[in-house]
Amino acid sequence: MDKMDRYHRQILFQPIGQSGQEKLMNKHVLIVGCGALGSSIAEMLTRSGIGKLTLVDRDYVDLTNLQRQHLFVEDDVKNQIPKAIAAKEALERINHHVKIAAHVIDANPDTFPQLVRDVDLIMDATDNFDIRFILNDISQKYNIPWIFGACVGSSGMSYTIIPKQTPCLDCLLKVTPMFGATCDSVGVIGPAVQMVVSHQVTEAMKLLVEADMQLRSKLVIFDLWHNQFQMIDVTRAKTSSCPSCGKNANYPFLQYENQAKTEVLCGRDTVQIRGKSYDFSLLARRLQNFGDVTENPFLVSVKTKNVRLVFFKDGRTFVHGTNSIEEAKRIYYQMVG
Amino acid sequence: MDKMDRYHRQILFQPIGQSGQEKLMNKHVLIVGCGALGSSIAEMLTRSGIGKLTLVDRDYVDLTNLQRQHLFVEDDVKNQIPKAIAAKEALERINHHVKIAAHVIDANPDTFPQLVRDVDLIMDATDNFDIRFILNDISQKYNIPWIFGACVGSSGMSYTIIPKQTPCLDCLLKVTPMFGATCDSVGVIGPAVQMVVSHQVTEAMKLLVEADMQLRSKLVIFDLWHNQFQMIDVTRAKTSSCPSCGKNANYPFLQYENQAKTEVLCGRDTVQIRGKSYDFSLLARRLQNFGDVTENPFLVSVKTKNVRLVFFKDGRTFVHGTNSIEEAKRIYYQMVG
Amino acid sequence: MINILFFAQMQEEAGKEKIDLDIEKIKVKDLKEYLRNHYNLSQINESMIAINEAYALETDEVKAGDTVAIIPPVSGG
Amino acid sequence: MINILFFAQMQEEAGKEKIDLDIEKIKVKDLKEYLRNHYNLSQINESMIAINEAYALETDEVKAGDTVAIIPPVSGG
Repeated sequence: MDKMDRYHRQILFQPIGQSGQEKLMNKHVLIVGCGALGSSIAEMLTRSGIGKLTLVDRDYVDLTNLQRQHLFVEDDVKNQIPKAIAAKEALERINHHVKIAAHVIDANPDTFPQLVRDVDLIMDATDNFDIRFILNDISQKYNIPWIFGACVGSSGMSYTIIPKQTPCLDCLLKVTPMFGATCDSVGVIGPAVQMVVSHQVTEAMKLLVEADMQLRSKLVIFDLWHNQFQMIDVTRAKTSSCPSCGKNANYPFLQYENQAKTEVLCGRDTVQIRGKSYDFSLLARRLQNFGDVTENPFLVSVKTKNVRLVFFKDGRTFVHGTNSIEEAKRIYYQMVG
Repeated sequence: MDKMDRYHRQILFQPIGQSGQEKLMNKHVLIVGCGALGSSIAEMLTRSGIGKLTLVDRDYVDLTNLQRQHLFVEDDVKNQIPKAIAAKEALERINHHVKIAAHVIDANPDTFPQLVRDVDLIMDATDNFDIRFILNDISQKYNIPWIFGACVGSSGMSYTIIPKQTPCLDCLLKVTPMFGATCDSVGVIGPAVQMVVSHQVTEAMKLLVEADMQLRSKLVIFDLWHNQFQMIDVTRAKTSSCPSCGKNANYPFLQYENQAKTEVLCGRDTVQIRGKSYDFSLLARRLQNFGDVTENPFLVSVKTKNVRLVFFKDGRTFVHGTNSIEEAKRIYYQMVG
Repeated sequence: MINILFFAQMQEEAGKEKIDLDIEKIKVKDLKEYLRNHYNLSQINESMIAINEAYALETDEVKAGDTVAIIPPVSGG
Repeated sequence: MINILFFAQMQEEAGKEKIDLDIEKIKVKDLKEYLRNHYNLSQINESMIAINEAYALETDEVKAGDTVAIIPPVSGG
């Protein structure tokens, strides 16, 4: 049976057709994050016959992931398989024609330049704003479009960012958010995830088959439980002085002094993260979602079943109870978003 | 680890919470059809921790399914596994707590009464209007809500039908459509499927956790490629004289004389289907999507790679090249929708 | 101007996904007739019509400024 | 009446997903101030504001009949 036969229903869709399918089969997409959004984006693109996928994720499959992360099964939890690896194996059973590179690493300004080599499009499937602002600068610097996606509760949003054309994430948000809501802080339902993915992947397909005229151009936001849906015209947000996409862009989030830095504190079963400095009253309120919080004028700490985090005024955080930088970052970003 | 831990992110979502999760774990959903919509509905409900699923589908996994039918892999195609069985096996690897009954049969007025026993909700994942009108009558007769869903190309729609409250399918459509567009006639892209599923499953969750106040009440329709989205108030469509949901309902689509009937013509490698009688010029035009069409005043015939179908004026159709009623119906409905 | 949106298979038949009609007002029934004649739409009779996101009856009137959705029978799944 | 829609985590903080404000007109900046004070919204300063599905600046004015979406930073994925 011909390789093209399997895509027959997609080729029948006139805006793709035979020529669109051939373009798709020669494109390379980087998916940053392989959790809820990432695994479903990867599945849809694999089924559609994308040429090559690069997956990057620093985490492994956990029991609480199964409620919404579609490629993973109970055995992956039992065997603690890294998400990028579990995803790659599942994807290869679905479509062996797709080339899949899986990296169990931290995507950051040091690793991104390698990851984006030969990449046509970057899909955002991350879970915190630190990485999204880095990704936003990488997109501008290397001139690769990226598709923002995020969800919590029954809400989600997506927006397609084309360097030199649309407003970028920095234009949209103006101030870097102190916290972003995460699935760990306020929960999430599966359909909200899949709806964000559907928006992201449709936009990806338009870019990959070079149907740019059909791009949505607006930011989409929805709330499935409360039946709200909006498409927001964000043209006005574009800022000519934007440090990420403006005329004199200097990509601030790729600069060393603006990055969260981590180090293992020897012999103390503790990782130190240097990040943003938080407003303590907001921080204390937020951390109550995760465990017992204590607070004094110098620090806020939260104790969960397995770890204790201590946040200092100067932006340092101790994650006690682990020697793994990957695990410390995972827990830290689950809490601060 | 506690069984509830795996649903932690869903319990965190306040409109579900602990009590919603417990309700969900005691509910039974029937999914009619296990293709693109059905397999993804089943996956989302299984991950969410539904109590029991009943799957019904008469078909087996085909190579062209893999582009959009999320539970299936290349091995299912190689081994020609029936869809309901392949789905059940995949779902059990995802969440062994969910009870899954899989039936490889034709859902019809004879088999439905057994299938809907103890069922709280019926999910439409079918691919033709004949079965949807039967399902609509079953829903009214047995007082079980159902959630309509359909997609082709980059478009899709969904609507939640509650017996005795909302307009039913018969109210909405007034005339039974001669043809419905199918993925086989005009193609489909994966995100359109997943978006319909997201709408259907959110509504299902609201019903199952008894948050009826949040139901959408409107018919949702979208086109992802062309960035259109509408929520249509259909209150006015409700018809008090409707034969399916009105005061004197007689469930016409459950009556013998209104059903498509099939029989194998002995020794002729042919199945006869008695269905609607078609407008020949429209039929001939439509069949051109599928193969070489010839026409005379008495019949229209279409020849594909493997079979030949002959449509007679009186509503009979011969499917030449098979002795299987299931296969004949599959091919027939792919063509007429 | 009346803004008409075609969904699903209607787009292929019409050759476009939306059109603007320079008409002041028209009954739904007559609009269907007009579209059938000008755009070769085989399923317009079986389609649901919505005016400004509300279900419309044959006798309803469409006015300039309205958005009309033409929703043909879709059965893929 | 101004119709305000809260998305995502804003709903839990506000205790509801939408409110109507009986105000004739108000600047976006002042609306944010009002919402922060009356609804205990910790992230209103970091939120995007849209008036009738268009991105709004701090100095824009909201008028009776407008729908305002409050879109907080969402980072789940």
